[in-house]
Amino acid sequence: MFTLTTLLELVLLLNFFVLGASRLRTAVNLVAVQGMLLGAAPLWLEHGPRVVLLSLGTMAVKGILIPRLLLYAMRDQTIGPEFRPAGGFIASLLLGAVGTGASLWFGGTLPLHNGEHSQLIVPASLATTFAGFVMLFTRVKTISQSLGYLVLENGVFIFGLLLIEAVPAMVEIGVLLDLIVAVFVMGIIIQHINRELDPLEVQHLSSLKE
Amino acid sequence: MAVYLVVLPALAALAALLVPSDRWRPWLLPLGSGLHVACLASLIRSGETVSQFDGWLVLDSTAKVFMLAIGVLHFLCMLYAPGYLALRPERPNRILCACMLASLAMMSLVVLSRHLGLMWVAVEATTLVTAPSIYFNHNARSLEATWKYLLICSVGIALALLGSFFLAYSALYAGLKPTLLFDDLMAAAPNLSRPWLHAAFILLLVGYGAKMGLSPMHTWKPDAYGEAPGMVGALMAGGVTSCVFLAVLRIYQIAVRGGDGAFASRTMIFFGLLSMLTAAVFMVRQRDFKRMLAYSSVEHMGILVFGVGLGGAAIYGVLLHVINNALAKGVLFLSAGNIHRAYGSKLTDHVTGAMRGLPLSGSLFLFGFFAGCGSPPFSPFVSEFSIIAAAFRERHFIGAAIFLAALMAVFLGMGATVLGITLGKPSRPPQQAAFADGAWTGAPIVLLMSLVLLLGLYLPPFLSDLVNQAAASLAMN
Amino acid sequence: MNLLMASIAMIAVSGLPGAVLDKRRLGGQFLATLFSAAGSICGLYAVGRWLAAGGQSDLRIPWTLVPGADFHVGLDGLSAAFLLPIFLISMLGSIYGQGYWRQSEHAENGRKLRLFYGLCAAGMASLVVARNSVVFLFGWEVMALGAFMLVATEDDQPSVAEAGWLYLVATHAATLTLFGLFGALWAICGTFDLPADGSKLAPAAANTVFVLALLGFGFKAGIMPLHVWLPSAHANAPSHVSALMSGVLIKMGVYGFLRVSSFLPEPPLWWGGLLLALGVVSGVIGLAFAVAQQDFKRLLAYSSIENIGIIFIATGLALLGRATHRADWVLLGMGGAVWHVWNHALFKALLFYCAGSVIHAVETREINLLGGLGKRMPWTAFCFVVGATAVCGLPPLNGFVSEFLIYVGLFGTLGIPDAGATLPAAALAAPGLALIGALAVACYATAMAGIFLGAPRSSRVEHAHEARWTMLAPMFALAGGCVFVGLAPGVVAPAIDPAIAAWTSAAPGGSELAAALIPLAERAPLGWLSALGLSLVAMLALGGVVLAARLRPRFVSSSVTWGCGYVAPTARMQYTSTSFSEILTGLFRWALGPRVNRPKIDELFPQSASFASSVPDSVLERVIRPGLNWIAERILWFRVFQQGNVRAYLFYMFAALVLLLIWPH
Amino acid sequence: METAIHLLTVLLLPLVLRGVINKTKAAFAGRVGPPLLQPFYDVIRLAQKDSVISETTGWVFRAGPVVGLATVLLASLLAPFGRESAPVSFSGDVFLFVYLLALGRFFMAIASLDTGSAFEGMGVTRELTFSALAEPALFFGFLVMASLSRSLSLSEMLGESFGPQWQTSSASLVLVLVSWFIILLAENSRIPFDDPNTHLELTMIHEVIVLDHSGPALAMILYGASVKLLLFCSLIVQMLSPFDSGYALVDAGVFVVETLVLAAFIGVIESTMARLRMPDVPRLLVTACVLSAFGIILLPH
Repeated sequence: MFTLTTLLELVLLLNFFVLGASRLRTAVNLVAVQGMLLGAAPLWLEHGPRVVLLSLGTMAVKGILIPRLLLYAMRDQTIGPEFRPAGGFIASLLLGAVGTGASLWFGGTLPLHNGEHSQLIVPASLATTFAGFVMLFTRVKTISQSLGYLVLENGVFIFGLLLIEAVPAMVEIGVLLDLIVAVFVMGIIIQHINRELDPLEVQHLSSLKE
Repeated sequence: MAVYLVVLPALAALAALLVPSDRWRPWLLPLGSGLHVACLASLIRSGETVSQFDGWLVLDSTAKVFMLAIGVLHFLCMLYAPGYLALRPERPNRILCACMLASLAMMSLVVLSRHLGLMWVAVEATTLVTAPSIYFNHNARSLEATWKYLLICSVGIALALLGSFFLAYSALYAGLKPTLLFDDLMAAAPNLSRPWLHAAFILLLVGYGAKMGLSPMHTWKPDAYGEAPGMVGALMAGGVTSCVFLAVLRIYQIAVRGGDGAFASRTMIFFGLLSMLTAAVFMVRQRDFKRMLAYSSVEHMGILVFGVGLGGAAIYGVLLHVINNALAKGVLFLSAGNIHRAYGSKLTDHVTGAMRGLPLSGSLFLFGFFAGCGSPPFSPFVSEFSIIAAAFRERHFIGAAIFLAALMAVFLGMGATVLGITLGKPSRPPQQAAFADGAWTGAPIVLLMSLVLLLGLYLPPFLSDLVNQAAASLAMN
Repeated sequence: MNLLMASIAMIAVSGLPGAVLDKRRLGGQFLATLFSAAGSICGLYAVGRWLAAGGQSDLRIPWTLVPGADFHVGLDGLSAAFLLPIFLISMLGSIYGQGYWRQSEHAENGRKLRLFYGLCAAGMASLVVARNSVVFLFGWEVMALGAFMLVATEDDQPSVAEAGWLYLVATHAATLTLFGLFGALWAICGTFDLPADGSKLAPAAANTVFVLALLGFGFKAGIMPLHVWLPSAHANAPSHVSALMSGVLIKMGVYGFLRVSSFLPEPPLWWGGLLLALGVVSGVIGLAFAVAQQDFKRLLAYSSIENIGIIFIATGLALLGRATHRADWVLLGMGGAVWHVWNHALFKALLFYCAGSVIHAVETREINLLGGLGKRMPWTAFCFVVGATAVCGLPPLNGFVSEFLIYVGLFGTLGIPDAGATLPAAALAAPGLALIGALAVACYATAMAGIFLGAPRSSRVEHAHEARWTMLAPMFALAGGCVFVGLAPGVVAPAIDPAIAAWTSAAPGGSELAAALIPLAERAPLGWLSALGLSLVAMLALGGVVLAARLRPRFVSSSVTWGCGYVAPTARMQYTSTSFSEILTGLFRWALGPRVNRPKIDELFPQSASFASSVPDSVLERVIRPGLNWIAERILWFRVFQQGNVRAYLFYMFAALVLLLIWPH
Repeated sequence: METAIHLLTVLLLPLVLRGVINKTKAAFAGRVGPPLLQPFYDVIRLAQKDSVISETTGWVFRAGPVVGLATVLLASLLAPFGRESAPVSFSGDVFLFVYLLALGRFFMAIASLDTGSAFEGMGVTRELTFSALAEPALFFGFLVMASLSRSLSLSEMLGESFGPQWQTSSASLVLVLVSWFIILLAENSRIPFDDPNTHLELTMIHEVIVLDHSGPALAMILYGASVKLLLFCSLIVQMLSPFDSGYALVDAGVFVVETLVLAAFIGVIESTMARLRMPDVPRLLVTACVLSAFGIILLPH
């Protein structure tokens, strides 16, 4: 009943929620949920100790570790809880919808292996990647941009599901490791930004220009 | 044996973390880098291709050329480091030293790795490792520069990961065992599924192009190189971008072997010329000479990619240009660092008469500029001239004309800034006598400059054989 | 050939010992001149021996730099013809530099100057003997960068830095054009050899190669539209460097053009015609600018543009000769061109040395502040008169001989000696050349008067003193050279024939044209010229003796100049260079565009007013500088893409990705 | 024998020409005028006088007149008088002829500038500019002559009688004749361009150049100027005379008579015209250039 396709549909839904979220804290939690779901996804595809270990690791990292890092980085921030995307909610939601439509169409064009996996994987990954991009374009604050990066990373991870048996474990771990370190460094920088720069400037971070 | 190239610097990085005193730690840098170069030299002298971990780490002739460029530049920059860090006692340099050595390790890994996934991990690692070194100056501007560098490169590399997965899937779709090993992919290339390969090539090109600083993904470069210390700028402009260029080269090989050669070569030529024109446009009336050097790096990446797009005889020029560009960028960035520190400002309206104020760094900066623009007695001329000649041979006349026009426009923009800085009466005597031309901060640049001059006049036989072998192995169309 | 390469190496290294020694002592200075002189003499001997006896003229060393191009140098007629002035002028320049740029007076840039002087001279010599384009480009750029460092010697003055930058832009544009030219040649002919195999060039390719060569080498030669860098570079460089640049460096542009045009097959008529037109325009407009200059080194620089125009007229005639297969025109055209290259090297270097000794004495280049220097610097004045007479092409001296050959050649296009194909249009260049000659007389008479004759116009002239002997010796050597070549052209002619033969035989199918070439001495009545020159000198001597007898102090009483009875003439009443050129500037107003700021007197009792007029270089000030500024303003708009907004940067990447994905492959 | 006649003509005829011109002008003005041989007496008188030399001048001032005279005498050896060829003639002597006159002009200019007075500066600027405009016209004429006579030597160019040429290409010959006559008036500072015996500095060109010379130097200048006048007259007379008697003496006599008639004609021109305004002089010279340039186009090929 709870097949991979429905899981992917849930993930797509979460994309919209994250795009529409008005409070930063809810956005982080939503991304955490999305991470958990994706962590569990490999179980549907393949069985074996390696896969279980892998999915547990992913769930731990994407679901728990990274959100904690972001919340820790956010804790003494002076930026208000609410965060409005630059173009306003409706615009980013619309963009999200258009993106999902486009990725569904583009997914269709790419010939899918008549694999046993659900037809939804490629479009879902493209949609999530696009959602990540939309967040990167529209959100102003550093925290939300790193969130956008995380959603983008999830999109890429979805596509990774197709190749679970192909890509060796070592590379999978490497990818996860890089993700952790990336977010870790981003968190440190966000902390430094909040400490060094006054809030106004944080908004725009555009002193370096021609 | 080849893995030592990665392990040695990594160990040195760890050691750097452990050494407590700020005064002794910088001396680890030349040590680590020196070991790396010594090991590389012995590998090159042994001559044959070294392969380890069943084909995952391979040191073939192309890898040797890239390793040589990165290794030599890194060693000379590390020679420069102690002198530089001694002048900056107020900044703790634990993270910087560690990051420098770690970046060498990661760069070696990128050059050696034949598995595209592993290569992706290494490239991501270089980004994460160089980010803190940009933030060395700990002021608001360098913080912003680091944030932008990290964000743009990470997004780019995420796309590259998606591209790698597309590539693996193209093998899966074609009924082969999905693999990311370069040799298997090259073997299976002709019957990879065409649309997946096409999409993969585009994603990988845009992804790694962002890391390499090709226009329009170059926007982080002026900020990052502008705010990083000269030494870090040299390493990034000469080392990191070169090793990512090797990644792009690998992908281009697969795309051409996979039958998508026409589109791939046209895209590469387009990106090459676009980067050169962007560099030319943004160098006009540039008031900050470090940002100017960043755009010069964008231009030279454009030249490399343009050369690869041409193929044929241009490959020899491209491989030689990797080495020449690394050395020339080393000279320019290190001498620019000296001038910046001595005059306390990067803006052309505060800095004039550098050749009189700082005789050594000023003249090295001026002759580095001549070298960068491809003037004959210096080595970049050889590579740029063979690329132009190849452009004519491949009958890309319009491309060659735009290439020459872009070179002239870059010369006009860059020359106005460089001559504004070097000629004339010194605007302000160097802040402290300490920042005048020292032995330790001057000798590495002189070594780099003499290498640029030597390679411009005479190519040692071992190097020319290496480059010819590499060019032969890369010769596609 | 090995001796020649050794001498080039010696000249290249001539500056190094000086650079090492302490900048106070004069040791470095003597060593530099010693090396340079020794290298030049060996070089001259080697070329002389080759001209006389022929011998080994090729040297090929394997060189792994650019695949397919090894270090191949050689000596043929054309190279020998251009090597002689290089060695001669660089040697004399180095000796002149002893007195003019003494190390003790110019401590901080003296060593730099000598270092790059040697490198620049060596670069010129190596590019002339280069037999493949890579070695040619090496010599070319070493010369160009060396000359830039020489021009920017006193770069603490803003005008010098500006001149250096202008020169650098022009020379780099030339270099990039040459990159394109030699790249195209390599792509078409398959090899880097310099006298490439012209037969592979289709007419369209030959036309592109011709245009690229004209642009690339025209920039360095300073032919009219591409001359913008020349006046400011020559004016701001130290005088013996200006002499080296004007006498020899711009001739490298001519050599390059001759070398490339020598192997182009079947030159169409419009090539020669274009050169003739460019030559006449450069000559006439160049001199119009020269007359209007107030800085005498800029005047000499514009006069160099005029002489380059004359050389291009002769080259155009030679190309027409090859187009119509008339050996006679080729002989006279190429003979006139090469001979004028030699003559110009001699008298222009002499004039710049005189200018140098004047600057050394009065530290200014303003003609309007000088006057009356003839009495304080008699020898420099005498040399200037000899140089001026030679540069105007007046009979007894060498300028006349080469212009005579060009005239006979141009009149030949009317089918004068033998009724072959006639090109009356080409003959129209002859009156152009006459106009150039007459304008040169006007220009140099007023320059000579402005500096040396009349009463001193300012206090600067009071403490002027004659130049040191190390400066006068090269001047007398060059003056002697001008007189010798003028009075004994027959001796010099045989040295030019190999150059003409080399130029004609390099073209595919040019050998039968080369066979029809007769020695220059037989074609032109050089014997008559020397006879009449000697008789003119005899008559002058006789008249001088007669007049001297009648002007003995007994018969002469001196008084104030007879200004029609005006008893209190002041020096300020004399004509200045601006007033000398007022009529001519008016006639050429359309080309010169003089800037005159007349005082606007509007109140009843006008206060003190000042009048200033200047003639800036119209191509530079009216076309290039405003053009580049306009483009720069437009380009600055693009900065909107780099305004620091990360989100925009990410959007550029996304846009690039989407565009590529939907691009129809 | 021919060279003897030639030298004799060069020695005596020039000053007679100047006398004839003054005599004609006097006749027009209803005056008796100075005796025909007055120029001879002037030259002899000046040769014996002492000279007054300004102290601002140097050796250039003294060398000027000598060079002026020497160049003109040497040039006269090249020009053919009557039907015989000139004492010295080789292919290309036409260029030597023109450039010798230019050398003379150059040294006369710097000599007069050596005095450092404003008047000489005025005269030299005008003289050099106008002669610069006159040279191309001369060369266009020589182009026509050379292509008609197929030779570059003055003697062959102007030596033979012009009978046949007048039939075939009379149009271009007329044009060249007119333009050369204008050049003659300009170069020898006759009325339309410059008034030889005026003393208002603002209007003088040639006279003001010799303002400061005195004594024997002035004599040389006077004699040199007259020889120059003869040379230009010979150019035109040689073109006009179709007559070829074959005897040296008879031809020389005919040449002398024709030159005197031309001198009288110049006198007539000077009496009937006033001096041109200074800006009009370049326009007239440019028209002379254009005239002789059209001469080439109308040449029969």
